[in-house]
Amino acid sequence: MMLRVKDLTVARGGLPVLAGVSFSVDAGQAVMLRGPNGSGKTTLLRTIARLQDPVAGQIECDPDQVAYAAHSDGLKSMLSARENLRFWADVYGGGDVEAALEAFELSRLAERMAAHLSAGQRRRLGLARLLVVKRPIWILDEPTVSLDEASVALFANGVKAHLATGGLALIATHLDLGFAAERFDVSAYRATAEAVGLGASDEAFL
Amino acid sequence: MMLRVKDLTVARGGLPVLAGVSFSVDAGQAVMLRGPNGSGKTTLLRTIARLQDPVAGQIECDPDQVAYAAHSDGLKSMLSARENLRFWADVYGGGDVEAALEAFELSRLAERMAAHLSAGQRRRLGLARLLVVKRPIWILDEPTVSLDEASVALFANGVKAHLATGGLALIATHLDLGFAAERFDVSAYRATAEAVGLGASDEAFL
Amino acid sequence: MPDLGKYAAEVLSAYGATCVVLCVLVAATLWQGRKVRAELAQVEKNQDGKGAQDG
Amino acid sequence: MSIWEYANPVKFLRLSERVLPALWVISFACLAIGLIWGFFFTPDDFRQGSTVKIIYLHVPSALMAINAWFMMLVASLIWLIRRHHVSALAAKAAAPVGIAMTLIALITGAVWGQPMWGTWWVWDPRLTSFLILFLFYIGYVALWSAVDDPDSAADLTSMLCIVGSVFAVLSRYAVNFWNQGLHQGASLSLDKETNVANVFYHPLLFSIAGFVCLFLALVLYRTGTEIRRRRMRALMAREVRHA
Amino acid sequence: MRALLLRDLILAIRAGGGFGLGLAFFLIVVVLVPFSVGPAPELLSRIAAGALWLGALLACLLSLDRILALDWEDGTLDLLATSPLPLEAALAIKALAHWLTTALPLVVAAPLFGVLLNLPAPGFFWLTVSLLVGTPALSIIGAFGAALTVGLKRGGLLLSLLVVPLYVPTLIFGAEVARRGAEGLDATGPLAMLGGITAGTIALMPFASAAVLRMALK
Amino acid sequence: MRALLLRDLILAIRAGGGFGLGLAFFLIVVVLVPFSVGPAPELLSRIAAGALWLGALLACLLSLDRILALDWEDGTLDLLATSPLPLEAALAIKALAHWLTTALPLVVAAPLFGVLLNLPAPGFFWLTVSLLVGTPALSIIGAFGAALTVGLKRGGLLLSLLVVPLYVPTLIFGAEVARRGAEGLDATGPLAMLGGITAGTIALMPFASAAVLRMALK
Ligand code: HEM
Ligand SMILES: Nc1ncnc2c1ncn2[C@@H]1O[C@H](COP(=O)(O)OP(=O)(O)OP(=O)(O)O)[C@@H](O)[C@H]1O
Ligand SMILES: Nc1ncnc2c1ncn2[C@@H]1O[C@H](COP(=O)(O)OP(=O)(O)OP(=O)(O)O)[C@@H](O)[C@H]1O
Ligand SMILES: [Mg+2]
Ligand SMILES: [Mg+2]
Repeated sequence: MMLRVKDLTVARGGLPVLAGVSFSVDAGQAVMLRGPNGSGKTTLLRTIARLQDPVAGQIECDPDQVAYAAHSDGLKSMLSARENLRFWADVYGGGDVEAALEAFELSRLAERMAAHLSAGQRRRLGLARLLVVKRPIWILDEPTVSLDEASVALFANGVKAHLATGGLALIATHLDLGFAAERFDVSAYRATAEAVGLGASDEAFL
Repeated sequence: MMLRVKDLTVARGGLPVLAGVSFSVDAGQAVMLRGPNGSGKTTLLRTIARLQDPVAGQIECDPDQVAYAAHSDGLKSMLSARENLRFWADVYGGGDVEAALEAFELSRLAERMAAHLSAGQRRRLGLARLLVVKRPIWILDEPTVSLDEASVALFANGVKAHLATGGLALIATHLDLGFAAERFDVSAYRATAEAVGLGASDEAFL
Repeated sequence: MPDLGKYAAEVLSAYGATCVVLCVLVAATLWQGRKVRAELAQVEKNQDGKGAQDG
Repeated sequence: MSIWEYANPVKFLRLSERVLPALWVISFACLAIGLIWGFFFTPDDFRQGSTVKIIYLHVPSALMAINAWFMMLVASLIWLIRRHHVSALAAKAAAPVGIAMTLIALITGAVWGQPMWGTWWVWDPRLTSFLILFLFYIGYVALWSAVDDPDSAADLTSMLCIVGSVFAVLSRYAVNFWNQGLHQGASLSLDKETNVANVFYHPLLFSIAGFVCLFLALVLYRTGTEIRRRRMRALMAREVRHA
Repeated sequence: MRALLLRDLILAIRAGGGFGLGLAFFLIVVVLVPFSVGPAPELLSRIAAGALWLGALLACLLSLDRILALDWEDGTLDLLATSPLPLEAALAIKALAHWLTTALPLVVAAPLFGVLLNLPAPGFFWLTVSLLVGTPALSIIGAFGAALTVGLKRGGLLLSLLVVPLYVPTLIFGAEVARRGAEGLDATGPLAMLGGITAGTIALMPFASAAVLRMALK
Repeated sequence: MRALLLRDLILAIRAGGGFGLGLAFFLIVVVLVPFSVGPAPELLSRIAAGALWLGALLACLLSLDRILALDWEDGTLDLLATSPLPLEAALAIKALAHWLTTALPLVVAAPLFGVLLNLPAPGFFWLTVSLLVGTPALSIIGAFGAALTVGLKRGGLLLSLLVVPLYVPTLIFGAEVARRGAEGLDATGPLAMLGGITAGTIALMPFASAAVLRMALK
């Protein structure tokens, strides 16, 4: 179980954003993706989760092992917290909904509709989804946005437990998540003018 | 120019969340609203901005002096950054769009459609709106979500400049914003079961 | 039973349909009322229990 | 003591608890008398034959369908002006009853139309405006169920009811204008009524009284249900928040 | 005020949702009519005026949620409500923008599509006039409906349901004008009524809509 | 798979957008037809079958964006695409849910509404049969259109525009069946064609839709 990225070039809106990115994450390891706003973290994560194609380079990881969590949580406002989790548990086959609610201190809110949760409560519910899908590779885009300190600690515990069971995590964030992890700064890989020649779809016109 | 709140009770979904909140913010002062997720910061700010009615208590501040910025930035994806700002400048009468773009380092991105900005760039554009509306009272709900450190510093400078010209700011946040400000913790005012008798619309049924 | 003549079908179906609609309405009303009453009693009991524990 | 006392849910529940049993009894009694008398003991009309018996269902339900809307209008105004919760909930409770009444009027009218006019349905002004009323009812109920905050649901539906009433009246005139001369006097209903007054009149009165009481009973009972539902919501919200 | 109007117009054009699509939907309905009722020319020419009015009304109806839904989703509406612009004015302008981008093109196109349905010759003038006088009422009433359903998830169809009964008087008089016109009868009576409805709604509805919107934003 | 179907059904019922509203829109169109073409019963009975098919088609059309739009907006679609459920199956199920919540009620209600438009007696049976056979094709084709326009802001009208040409064959044969049936002619020929179209789309469209959706999510 590992995630390896080699010489990856990713594009957004037809133009490469990052070029020549290589790194790997082993089982039990977490890597923080760092970089200023607009540097291409989201684009990189979407590419690794196979939501878009890379321009060049390889991604070695089984797409069936990946759980991706973006900024929007995929919650249905009209379903209760528990129903939301149950749905994802069913789609991914199994997963303990009650334990996930417990882990993010949502048991008390389990019957409330997602529309009636505060920003941070919604976010916690989105993270609880990761626990029910039971995938070893977590790819997370700014997971702790609008969480208070206690909730960030809950999240950190969740990640640590995940790593302890042999999972791995790749997390884009600007914040300190309260646990030790390797950092990987994407700003070093900003695609330069030359890199544009690498095959993004605009290339033919340049 | 000041904002004074006396004995305020605010409700969400028909039930009081905070009761008996009193504080005041003077010209040139910034106050940070603190409190765990779901404690009622958003509700309080919306009430002060007159987007919802208070259950009890007074809010002393001229609604025509208030600029409110919520989590959603009110940006139109299909308009460029500059067009978005120009619209708000026109609605509020005047305001220097170029200066605002400059202040949040968006000049380079001015022609780009808001849909094609990264999460942090969008957020910066949302904050730049505050500079063009030229209102002395800023009411901000988690303004620095998804901003990197450099952008947080830009924001801090913006707030300081605003305070220096006699403005005031009330900011709900979980993060450290990099400038000294008084803190106000709402968790002390959590509405208790007794406070429910104060006139929220559920009261009649309890 | 009165002799309804050639319009028997019409008259009877009008009465029948009305009866059905009214019965459904009354039944649904009573059923919902019962259900809500029971649920409310349950909720109230829970809260009383909690209140006692809290002291 | 003012009538607004009963805007208090608890007082209202207590009152309705006392009144309801009598109301149920009266309404079923009146309905039974009116309908049995009408159905078994009135002669056939010389032109309409036995179909005239439909009048005991059709006219009361049509009356109640309109009156239910009127009641909702008044309750909406009270809610908007005085913000008494019970009146908003009463409007909510009345709507489904109004729908049922409209439905009965439409069905019995259609069944009656087949032998009388040779067709189930014509776009006669009265029938048409009834269909529009039906649409208003559906929209009103749909709006109630689409908004989940009870207070704003009450606000929005009240405004819909008021604006809708204005447009309902407008449509009534529009429809009259529209079908003028195109439709040959289908409403033999009116002169029939005056012609055969007495034999049919008395059972009809009972039937109307029965429908009125049934309507009141249903609305009172349903309002009670809505109040309890609202109370349950309030309790649960409090429990979650203060647990 | 000008800023809001301009922005709404730009958005309608740029988002590809404005001019073109309402018109396209109108065309769709007009084209589908012969497929569904059959191609007999004499039948088509009898229902032409009505079908065109119905098509225009549906095209308006379906673009109503653009009036407010987008602005609500991205938070613009909250910000507008706290801005110096009175909500009544904002709603009137938004209805105007809707009329300019959706209804006006329909009015212009209706005579063209009339050809497709064998509209009788005198009908063209009256159809255009009736649409010109009637469609502003559709936009204004639509803004009311949009305010009622703002913030409801997938309010789209609910919006139609709520608005259609309100559209009935306008449709009746509008179609009546067009139909009488097409048959060569006098159509000034219903036209006056139509004008009255439009004037009344323009004068009163923005206030109702603003009141409703304030409630909905609570 | 069952989880997805169930969830979609629950959402359709709970969000108030399901059963009721498609039906209500159908009723609306049916009611508006006489207002626009006039109340003459003999004219109405000639266009009844066509108007009913058109109404059902429009009601389907307008609820199409519910198939995917909501799931896209809140990110569910991204997550579904990275889930173990094949996208083809997910789309087929979503089309099925759409048919169950929108089209099936229309089929049931169509004969009732036929009464309002003076549909001739033999038409009732054929109308129901033609709708029963034809509407699954509408849902499946609609899912394709929804996949094409997913993620486009206010894709609603664009969606209609793209889907309508694809609906034309279904409408032609469906309305033909109902019309012939109403006139007492033999309708088995077009019915067979209609069945063929439906079977073909069910077999092939989910693959096209899934391919399109994968591209759209890029
Ligand atoms: C679907 C078809 C019909 C509908 C929707 C309908 C609707 C109505 C309505 C709304 C009223 C009450 C008017 C008022 O009180 O102001 C009414 C009254 C009445 N209808 Fe009908 N009607 C239908 C068919 C018929 C038919 C076929 C007949 C008999 C031939 C009929 C006979 C009457 C009579 C006798 C009254 C009482 C008249 C009065 O007291 O003013 N209706 N109908
Ligand atoms: N459609 C587009 N066309 C052109 N450029 C685009 C388009 N979409 C995004 N970009 C640009 O691509 C870059 C990378 O965006 P991305 O969302 O990956 O950044 P990010 O690292 O996630 O930033 P943040 O921390 O702000 O979320 C940004 O500079 C953005 O402006
Ligand atoms: N419609 C509703 N019905 C009942 N409770 C609600 C409703 N909407 C919100 N709440 C509750 O009200 C409380 C206050 O929410 P609010 O959004 O003000 O919190 P917050 O302090 O802004 O939290 P966060 O830091 O997570 O944004 C929360 O506990 C939330 O669950
Ligand atoms: Mg990002
Ligand atoms: Mg908040």
